[in-house]
Amino acid sequence: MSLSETELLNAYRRMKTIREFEERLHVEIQTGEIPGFTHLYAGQEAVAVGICTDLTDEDYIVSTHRGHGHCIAKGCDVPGMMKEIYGRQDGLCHGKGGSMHIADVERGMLGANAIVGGGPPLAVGAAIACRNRRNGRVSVAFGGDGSCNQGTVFEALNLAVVLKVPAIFVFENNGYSEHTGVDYAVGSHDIAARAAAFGMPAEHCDGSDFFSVHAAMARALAHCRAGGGPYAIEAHTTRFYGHFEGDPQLYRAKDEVRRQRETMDCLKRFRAVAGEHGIALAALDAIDADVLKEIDAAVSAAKAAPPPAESALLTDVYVSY
Amino acid sequence: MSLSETELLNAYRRMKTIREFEERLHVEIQTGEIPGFTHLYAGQEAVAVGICTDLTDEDYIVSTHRGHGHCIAKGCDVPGMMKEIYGRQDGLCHGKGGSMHIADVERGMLGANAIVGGGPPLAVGAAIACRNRRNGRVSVAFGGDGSCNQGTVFEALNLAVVLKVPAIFVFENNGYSEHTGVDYAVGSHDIAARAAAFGMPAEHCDGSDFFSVHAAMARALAHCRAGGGPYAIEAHTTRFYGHFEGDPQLYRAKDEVRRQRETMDCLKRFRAVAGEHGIALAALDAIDADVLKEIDAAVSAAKAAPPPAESALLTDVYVSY
Amino acid sequence: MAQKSMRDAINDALHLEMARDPRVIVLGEDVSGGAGGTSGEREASGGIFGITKGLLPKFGADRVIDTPISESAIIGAAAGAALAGLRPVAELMFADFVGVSLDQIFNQMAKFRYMFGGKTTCPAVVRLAMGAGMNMGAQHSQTIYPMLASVPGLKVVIPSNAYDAKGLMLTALRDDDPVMFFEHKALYPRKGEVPDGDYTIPFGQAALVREGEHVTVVALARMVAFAEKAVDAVAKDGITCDLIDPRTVSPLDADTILESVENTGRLVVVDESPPRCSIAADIAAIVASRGFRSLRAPIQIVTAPHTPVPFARELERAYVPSPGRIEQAIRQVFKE
Amino acid sequence: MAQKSMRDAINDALHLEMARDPRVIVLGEDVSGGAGGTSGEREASGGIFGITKGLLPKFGADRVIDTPISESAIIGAAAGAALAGLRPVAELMFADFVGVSLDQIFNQMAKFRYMFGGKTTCPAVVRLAMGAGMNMGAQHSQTIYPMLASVPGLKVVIPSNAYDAKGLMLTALRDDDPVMFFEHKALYPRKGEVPDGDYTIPFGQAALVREGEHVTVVALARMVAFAEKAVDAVAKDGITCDLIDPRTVSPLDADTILESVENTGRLVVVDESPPRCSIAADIAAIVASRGFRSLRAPIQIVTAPHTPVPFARELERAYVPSPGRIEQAIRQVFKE
Ligand SMILES: Cc1ncc(C[n+]2csc(CCOP(=O)(O)OP(=O)(O)O)c2C)c(N)n1
Ligand SMILES: Cc1ncc(C[n+]2csc(CCOP(=O)(O)OP(=O)(O)O)c2C)c(N)n1
Ligand SMILES: [Mg+2]
Ligand SMILES: [Mg+2]
Repeated sequence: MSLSETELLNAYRRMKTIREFEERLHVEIQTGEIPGFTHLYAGQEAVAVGICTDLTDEDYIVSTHRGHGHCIAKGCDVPGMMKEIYGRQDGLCHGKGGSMHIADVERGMLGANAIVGGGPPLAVGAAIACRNRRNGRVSVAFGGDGSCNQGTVFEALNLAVVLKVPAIFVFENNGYSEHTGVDYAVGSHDIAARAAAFGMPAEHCDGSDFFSVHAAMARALAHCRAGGGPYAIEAHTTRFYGHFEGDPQLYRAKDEVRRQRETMDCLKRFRAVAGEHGIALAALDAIDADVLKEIDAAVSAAKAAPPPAESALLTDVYVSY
Repeated sequence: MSLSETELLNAYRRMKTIREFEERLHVEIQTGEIPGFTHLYAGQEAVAVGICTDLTDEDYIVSTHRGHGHCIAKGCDVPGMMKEIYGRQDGLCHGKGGSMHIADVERGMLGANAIVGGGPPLAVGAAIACRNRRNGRVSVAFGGDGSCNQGTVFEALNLAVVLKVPAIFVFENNGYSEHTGVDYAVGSHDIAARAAAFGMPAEHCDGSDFFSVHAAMARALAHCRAGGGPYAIEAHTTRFYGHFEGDPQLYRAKDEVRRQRETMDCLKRFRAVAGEHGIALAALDAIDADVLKEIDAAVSAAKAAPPPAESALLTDVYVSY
Repeated sequence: MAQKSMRDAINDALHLEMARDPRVIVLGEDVSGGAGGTSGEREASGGIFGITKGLLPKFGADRVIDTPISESAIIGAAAGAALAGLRPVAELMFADFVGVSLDQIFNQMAKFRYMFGGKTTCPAVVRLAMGAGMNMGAQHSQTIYPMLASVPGLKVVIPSNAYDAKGLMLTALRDDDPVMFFEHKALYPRKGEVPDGDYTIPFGQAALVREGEHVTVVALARMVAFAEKAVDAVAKDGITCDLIDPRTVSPLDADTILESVENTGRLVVVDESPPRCSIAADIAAIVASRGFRSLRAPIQIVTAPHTPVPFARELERAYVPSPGRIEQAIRQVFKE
Repeated sequence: MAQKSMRDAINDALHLEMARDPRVIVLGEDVSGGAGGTSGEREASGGIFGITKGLLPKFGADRVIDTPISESAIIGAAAGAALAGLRPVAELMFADFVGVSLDQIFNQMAKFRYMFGGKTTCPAVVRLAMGAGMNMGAQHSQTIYPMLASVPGLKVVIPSNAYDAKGLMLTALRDDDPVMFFEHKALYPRKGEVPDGDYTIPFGQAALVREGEHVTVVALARMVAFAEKAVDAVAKDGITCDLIDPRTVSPLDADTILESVENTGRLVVVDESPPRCSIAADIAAIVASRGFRSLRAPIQIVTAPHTPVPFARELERAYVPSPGRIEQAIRQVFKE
């Protein structure tokens, strides 16, 4: 399924939006104004956007502790996200969720998740809903290379095969689970092959290349929509920052990130092939400028926004009680 | 590793003991004297005994809800087991455990387990102890075809590979998980292959054939003792009775068990090849007679044994409190 | 009215609501049974306790879903399906299996609405068969509900009889919050009058099972019938009791308990759980803080001991609070 | 004596005991950190909170074991290793992860000894970092200990300061029962006097943090320092309090609490958990049943509300019981 110029520009815009969102958070976090701890998605943008480009609001995704990219790729309101991360009344979750719990059910975004492995079972449930509705929609579970060792994830893989539901498991292999390398923690050294052994098609893709991810996702979507059951994608990628902000990254070779910023930057790689896809670099430059302004505005708005009223502590625990 | 005549006779004796233990329980349960519910191992004896024949008291096993066979194969005291199942003071667990919690740590038998999937993580822990002692001992986790869909089991498989510990995962595929067929519940239809994808050698064996199981276990032991890390064995077998006593087995074809009792009875199959291994049938007949007497005696003793004193309710919750 | 077992009463409620609301689905291990079997019988059990019998033939495999042994995925799938607009009923088979699924219950379904700022609902029901009395041993006999009652965001329902079970289940199925529905295994065969039709019992409304003047007795699930025996026994000596069955412990109808204690001045709380951080302790604490001035005697707490559930008949019998122990507690509190 | 943070105090205890007893092993995610990394640094973190720092270089990879994210397997491996004669310390990183490992805690390690008729021990320690106050959101801020205190077979330790943490950890490491060791994240950096050498603090012995006449205040973990503030504030108005820190809640030193209430007649229980089935409720229930005659006023229970832990600074601050709320409760109970 090849994309139109508008679609490609939109995809680039989303990747750039994620990047700037995260780069800016990296700076703003130093000011101490942002509560809690934050996991930045910078470096992995092509995965979120490659996966979500062909999804609609009726398709579902479940996300992780490193969820900003997935949210933006799925169409969540960016200023609302920023306010949420600042813990503001008007944040997407009214300040009750924070970075690790952003959700937007109307956009089919069923929540970031601070429990590693918490999401994939949820995605299978949403996939049951899709299957039963027979509307061709799918449910995507994002997860990291570390998450894929959690029992809940294996259960979800098997259950999705047994129920033959349209669930797509996306494993973002960024090389690390906190401070531990993937080749230590994943005994088989091959996440996709392990998923395949559960009885579903699984493939590797280049997570720094939007086109590689998008092509894999197109195959996954076709498989799911044909009623073939679940599909798995392992996207090889990297994170440009530490596990969370403040991580000194002693486990990482000194110049690793610098090198990766050169060779594995999905924005640079998109630009490198933009011409082949009929995209003028000037159009991308314009997007870059736009996005910078948007993020600036989002940060300013978040800083100026009021915190939740103390009374909000007690509301929305239940619908009724 | 070929076995001596004595070893073979011992193996047969253990299989026969398990069979008679279970056949007799099947009868005694009808009397209502045995508390709780009981899962019989009859039909699967070659697995327990094939696996445990070369193990010592310093090797560990963890078992399941269907644990009588594993206990007997590992050398637990048979009259003590029978008393435990009757809930008697002198039972192996003083009547506090029952059928699903028989344990004998001195025999390296770390417990039956009423939680499906509860055992394999424990086995990895015992395997860490073996690895650290560098004494060539191993830790075996028994589990059913149904258990292998539990997240805890997958976690244990991966962790054993990562830590390269001498853990042997034995999956007894008896075709059913309660009332559900294995080909429904295991999406990949191949438990061994799924284990292999975790990064360990895995093989299938004929769970009705003592020699097939024993040979697979010999390869597993050699692998573990050479420091190769974990190993998995899927043993194809059947259970001659329902999931638990009282199960009407509506999910099973009418004559399935009758046919399997003809073709998949490990005792018959052992007898059929006994000659090739230099074993006289008369020797087996003598064992049969012996075992019957032993089980008779165990049942009589259990029936006559006193229940625990009520004060035992409060003891052994803690070592000290 | 028809006499029905609690088993059939719950089954009734599931049938009624699945017919009424196409969003209701049921999932769990062997909820129909027979998938992948060799007999061709597609409903081979209808649940290990028969609670979901007849649902598969009536509502089909899209809505009555047999699963592998994967409790985290079962509960998680229910939670995810609920977020996606369905109304799932997940069966945990034994409440003890909360151990292999707790995260999806307490970190996921319980917290979505709050974490997401009130922007979603998670209308899932989890059914948990609980309780001692059948010699099922330490890992198949627990009550567990204190753990879940402690979790903000969950509702916790604990019926004591067939009539309530049906009405509470219909309420649960129509409730927009996640509901933990505890079914005491020993009560499944117990019969009571149960209308065939549709009726609901609101959450947070205790039932006054007996009315009296001298002592307030609060009991749950199987303990209600035991407490009835005790209350009837002491009545012969002129000691009369309010016997209150909270029916749901989250929300808890504290007002009914407090009002009763205002009249009686004396409280006995009966609970099959071990004592620590139990519902019994919880209710005692509420009364000791909000109803202290009414109290005229020490609160009597009758629970199982602080031990796992033992296997042997004699030990399990001693473990479960008995009518005799309840009676003794009533007499004691009355004397003081 | 040296001033040490609670973080260093616990680290001290682990160092001492691992040197003394070769059976002690440590396992968990990133307990050393750096396995499979590209820097060649084998100890890249020493635990996400630094509690296990320096253990890998000193005791080697056989005994300091980094694991994948597999909490059930981590806790299960600890339980199995304990059955097999080791003395493992498993790190759960965040107490909230009890959700993905509860079975191995409450159905396995807690019950082995009882189920097996007293024939085995399971000397495992599980370390759980808990508590709100760092804006970590609903799934990384819970206290959880009520759930585990309700489980017969577990011991539950909740230190409030560096000195106690070290002494209690050494006791835990030498105890033959499974011990749940809760470490409040907000207390990690807090310093106190901590001897370098070996000392132990017995389980089931509360500490009397302040002595007074008018009110008994019981508080745990981070709430102890908050309660100290409150107690000191009311002291200015002549209201003096016994401030009791139970230090372990299973076993619980009920006697010390009951004796104090005998003198004061007034009880305030402070707990960072939500109220339902909490330790606060548990202690209130014990006093309302066994110490009722001493009580002269309603028990005041100060807890977090029945809500998940919110994210925003303002909301989380309102969630956690404050010195001000504790002070108010003391004044209230004193008035009545
Ligand atoms: C159940 C659980 N265990 C552990 C953690 C702590 N933790 C948070 S993120 C993380 C690493 C996740 O690695 P990966 O899945 O590769 O995602 P990445 O951080 O690389 O995006 C860990 C261990 C958690 N949040 N939940
Ligand atoms: C965690 C958990 N889930 C479900 C059960 C109920 N249960 C007991 S045995 C069983 C089937 C197990 O099947 P399998 O592993 O194939 O063993 P088999 O019974 O065939 O020996 C089930 C579902 C349980 N005991 N524990
Ligand atoms: Mg990663
Ligand atoms: Mg089976």
